[in-house]
Amino acid sequence: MALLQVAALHSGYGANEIIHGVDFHVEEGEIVTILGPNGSGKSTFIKTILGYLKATKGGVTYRGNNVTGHSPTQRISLGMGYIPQLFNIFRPLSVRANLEMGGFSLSKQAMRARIEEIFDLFPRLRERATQNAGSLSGGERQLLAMGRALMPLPRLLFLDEPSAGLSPKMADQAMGHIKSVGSKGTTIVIVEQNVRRALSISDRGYVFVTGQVEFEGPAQAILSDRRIREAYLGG
Amino acid sequence: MERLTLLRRALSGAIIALGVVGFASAAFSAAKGDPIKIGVIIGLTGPNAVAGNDGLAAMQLAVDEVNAAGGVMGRPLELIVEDNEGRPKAGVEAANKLADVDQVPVVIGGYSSAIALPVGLVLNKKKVVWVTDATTNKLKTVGPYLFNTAGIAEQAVALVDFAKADSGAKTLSGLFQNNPIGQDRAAVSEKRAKEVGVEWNHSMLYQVGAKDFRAELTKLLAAKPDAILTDIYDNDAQIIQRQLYEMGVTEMSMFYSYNLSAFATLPPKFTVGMKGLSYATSGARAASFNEKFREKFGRIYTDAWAPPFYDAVWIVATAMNLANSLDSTEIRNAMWPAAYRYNGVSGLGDKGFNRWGMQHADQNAQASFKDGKIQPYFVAGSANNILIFRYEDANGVPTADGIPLAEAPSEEELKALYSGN
Amino acid sequence: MNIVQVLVNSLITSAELGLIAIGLSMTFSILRFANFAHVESAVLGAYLVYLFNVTLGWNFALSILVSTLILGTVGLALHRFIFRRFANSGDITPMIASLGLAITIRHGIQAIWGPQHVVYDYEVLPGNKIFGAFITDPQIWILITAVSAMVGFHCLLQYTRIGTAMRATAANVDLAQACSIDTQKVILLVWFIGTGFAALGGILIGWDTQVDPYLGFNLVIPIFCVVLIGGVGSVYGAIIGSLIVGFAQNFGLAFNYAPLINLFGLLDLGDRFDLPAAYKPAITYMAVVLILLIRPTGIIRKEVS
Amino acid sequence: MEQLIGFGIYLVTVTCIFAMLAMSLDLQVGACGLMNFGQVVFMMVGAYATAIAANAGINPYACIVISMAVAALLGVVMSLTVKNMGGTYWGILSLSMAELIRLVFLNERWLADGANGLSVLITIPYFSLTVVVSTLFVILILRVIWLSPFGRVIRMIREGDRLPLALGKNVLLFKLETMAIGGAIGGLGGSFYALLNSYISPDDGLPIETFIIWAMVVVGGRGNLLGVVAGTVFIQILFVGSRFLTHIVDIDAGVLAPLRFVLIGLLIMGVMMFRPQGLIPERKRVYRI
Repeated sequence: MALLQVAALHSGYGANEIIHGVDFHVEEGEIVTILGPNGSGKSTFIKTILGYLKATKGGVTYRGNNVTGHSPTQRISLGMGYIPQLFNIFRPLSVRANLEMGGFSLSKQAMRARIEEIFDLFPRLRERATQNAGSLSGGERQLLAMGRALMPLPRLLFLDEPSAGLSPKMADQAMGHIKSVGSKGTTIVIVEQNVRRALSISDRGYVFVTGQVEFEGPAQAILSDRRIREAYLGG
Repeated sequence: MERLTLLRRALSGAIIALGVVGFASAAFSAAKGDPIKIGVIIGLTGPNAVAGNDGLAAMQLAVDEVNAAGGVMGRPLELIVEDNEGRPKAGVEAANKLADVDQVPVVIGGYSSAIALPVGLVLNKKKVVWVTDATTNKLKTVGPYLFNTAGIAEQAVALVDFAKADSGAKTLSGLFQNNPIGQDRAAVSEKRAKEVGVEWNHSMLYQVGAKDFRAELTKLLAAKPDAILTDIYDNDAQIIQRQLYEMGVTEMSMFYSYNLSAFATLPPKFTVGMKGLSYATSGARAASFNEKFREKFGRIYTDAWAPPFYDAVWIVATAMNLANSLDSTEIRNAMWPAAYRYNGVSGLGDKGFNRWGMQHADQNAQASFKDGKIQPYFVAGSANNILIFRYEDANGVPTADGIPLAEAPSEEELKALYSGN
Repeated sequence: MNIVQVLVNSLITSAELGLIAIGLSMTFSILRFANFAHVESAVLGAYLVYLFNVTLGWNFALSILVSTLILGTVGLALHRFIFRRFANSGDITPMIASLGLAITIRHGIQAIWGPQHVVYDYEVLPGNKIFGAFITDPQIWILITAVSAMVGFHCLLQYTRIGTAMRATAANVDLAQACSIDTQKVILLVWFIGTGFAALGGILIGWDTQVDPYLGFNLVIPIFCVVLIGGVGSVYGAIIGSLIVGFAQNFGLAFNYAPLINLFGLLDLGDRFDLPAAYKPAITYMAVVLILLIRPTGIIRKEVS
Repeated sequence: MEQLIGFGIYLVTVTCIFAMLAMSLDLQVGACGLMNFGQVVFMMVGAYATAIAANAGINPYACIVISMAVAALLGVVMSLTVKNMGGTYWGILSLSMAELIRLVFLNERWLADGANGLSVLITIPYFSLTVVVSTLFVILILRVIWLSPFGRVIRMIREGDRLPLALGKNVLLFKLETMAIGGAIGGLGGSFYALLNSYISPDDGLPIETFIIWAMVVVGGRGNLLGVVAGTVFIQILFVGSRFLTHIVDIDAGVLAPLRFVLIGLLIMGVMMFRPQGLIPERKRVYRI
């Protein structure tokens, strides 16, 4: 059984429907990338899966539970994790407080232990533990966002454009971090515009166009398909 | 002038006698039939809510009495009450409604000049009689349908004289609310002080409705004037007095108030020795008004302008009876004789209008607080505690503005008065 | 001029403004709209104390406690029945709704208790004399409460998990939800504390002065000025804002500007240039204009996403 | 009957004047996102300009033009303080500026007789008709502005400075122009207000008036001229219509007066709760850039 199963999903903002019937699934342990041009509904789609937007039709099944009507908080507590695109850290809070918020549902002891583990994973964060998150560099913010999201040990992590606003070198580093997180057993869904970089660490990919899935297949297949690249992904 | 006063005394006596007969026969003559409606525009909500509700209560009291005494033309009098919300726009809206929809011949109300003026302008355009108790000198310019049952600002110089005579003050300061009446009071008091050779320290104008007057009071006391004139109303009076007391001023005899009744509900210790002017000066008749007010509403009024509102209703009712008509111009013409004959509860009872429809004289009684109650007060060596302002020339002869008219001025005369408009 | 008295007056003014402003600043940052009914809650709380303390004859401290808790609960009800539905309607719609609510509360109070002021069952005494200045017991209580509130809010926000969650929710609601913070619970808590605290502020101001239906109406603009001078969402900003306004109002009137206007002896234009008391309200507005022109997001610059 | 028509004409006139003020605010808020909490200052300054000019013997029509010019200039000055200030921050800043101006009118008796205000003893022929026609003209102008490229840019600014800046638009200039146009319309309304009441005082410029104009805009529907006019009519009916409660309910006037406001407050709140976008909401369009 798939970890996440989405069937014929419709959603949007008010009367303005953006997602028109998307079928989608993620298997345990996979890294899946959602690709597509600007305005194709990628972000709307994952916001619906996470419960920030209401599905108007269709359903979302996660670990066998129908979570279609759940609030974001409920879904997070079931083991979903989410790193939004730009505003993905609490800027006025210290680095440590950010991590504490990430592990809000954990007990005090578990939290302390988990923070140490995150610090071990990203040592840069330990150096900056008491600093305000707003004062971090772009790359450090990405690390913190990741660390924050990993605090409750999510089984399925959604990343909305993790390389947005990063220099190529830092974007590569970020992808490296994602891959290493994935290799430790977390299932990951990435929404990306940067095709090559994201697909290089992914198992499978979906191509969204105007709110529908235009193509679905193994990452390598998408990467090597010139037709798809030229039509939708700008080479 | 002597003859005039005598004549008026005699007339007043006759009216009082008539009044007594009227009350005696009230049981038989209570008004019947369709009520005659007159309008009221007053601040029942907003910054003037306390004064407005006091004024309205006084009017309701008068309406009850008018109706008990036979009503207007044998019919009961009824008030259509409109709230001016403390906003000029709302007052004008109410004036238009009363004039056009309810088509009342007379509207009573006012308080704040910023509302009384535009309302008066609307009502004059529509030839509806407007009886107000606002105080700005500008009321004179509005038009022939405007009457005022309280003294206007230029008449309110008595307090300076009182303070000077009583305390021998060399320097005076003022604490006034920052609105039309307060600004007028400040200007008039300062002018009068200079006329009588007293140094005017400064006028402190405070924001109505504020809760923190310590900065103003600290500065006021720091200047160390010999006496302080105040024009404070309603809820502000309570806080100001309390904050003075808390700042160690436990004896208030340096304060002279234009509106002594504002402090009447305070704990006695806040008003120890405080002096000022009382507008309900007409002896037993005023005392009886105060008593009736307390009986009917279970509280005492704190606004000095409640008695003139009571008088306004009586004058209007008398005028309507005299005119024996609901035509507003005929009622207007009867306003002068009605006020000339009527003996009021405010301003010594003498409510005669001058040619402008303003009070020909302004009479206040000197009073002071004793055990939290307002008592008549006499300046040392004086047997008289009534202060009268009358428009006079240098020889003490009343000028045209200082003469109460027993009959309405002619149309030509009125036209000439307002020709500037 | 008695400078100590001016100083004491400044502190009291600041504390009175600050008491209500602290709650407003916190709720503003999380609810994200200008709640004009906040200050009316303060007045309602003050009237409830009058009801308990004077009409029903309860103990004063008990009245304050019960009234504060009731108003906190009223805050929850306001959220549940009115403001919750504005979650996705931006900041202007709930602001106008709160304006309607403020009008309703203010005049509801007048309909029940009348326009005349009421006072608590408390004996007013001349203030205690300290260094030549007078300060009364209620004023000391106001200062104590304001300082405790400041410390309490600081500890709540900095050292407790729920406080950090409040700051997190204020900074980024979506992300807070992604952290499995129950933001609905946080918002309820903010309503409870914010409204309850407004009530406490209103009660103390009522105790120090008096209670009338327009208490809030006359305070609402100064308090919004204080909050925005300080910076929305910052408790410290609210404190600094109220100190600025309190000191400016009192010292602004007390000061003789003659030396300044005479350019410190270069000119001789007169020996007294005081700010007329009529311009006292202008001091707050001048402070708003000057400070916001220099720092467009208030003195404490919050890094909000 | 004649008098009832007179009352109708008065209501139409005063509603038109406030519709102008509301549309002026809507241009700033609904279109450009400028949270002007000092809107009433345009009316007050416009009315005072007319009063002062009229007392100096200037032709009534010239007075109206002067009012518009002065208020437009004030709009420009106010816009200079916007910079990149957040909505409510500038809201309080604009309120403060409006109150400072009102305090000057209130306290400087040499300028405009302080709290006593100024009488305006001039009239123009067919006054009410002039007001109605002017209102229609304002609606037309604002409609044209709304559909013009200028209108599109200021609506873009409403959603944030970033996009228009990225497109190379001088955001501050657009805000300045919006405030100047808004000010001129507000000044026109103010001039008519002074002529209607024959009087203007600082009490006409209290902040409460701004909040009532805000209620008109938001209750009616931001960003929709028809909605704003509907909101003005609605609020006006609330305030005037509720006066007729006196004829229906027989309770003491001192209690009825605050209850009338309880009703007004509840209705404003109710409209917001059940029609959060206003009575006639803005129709959102999608523009391709």
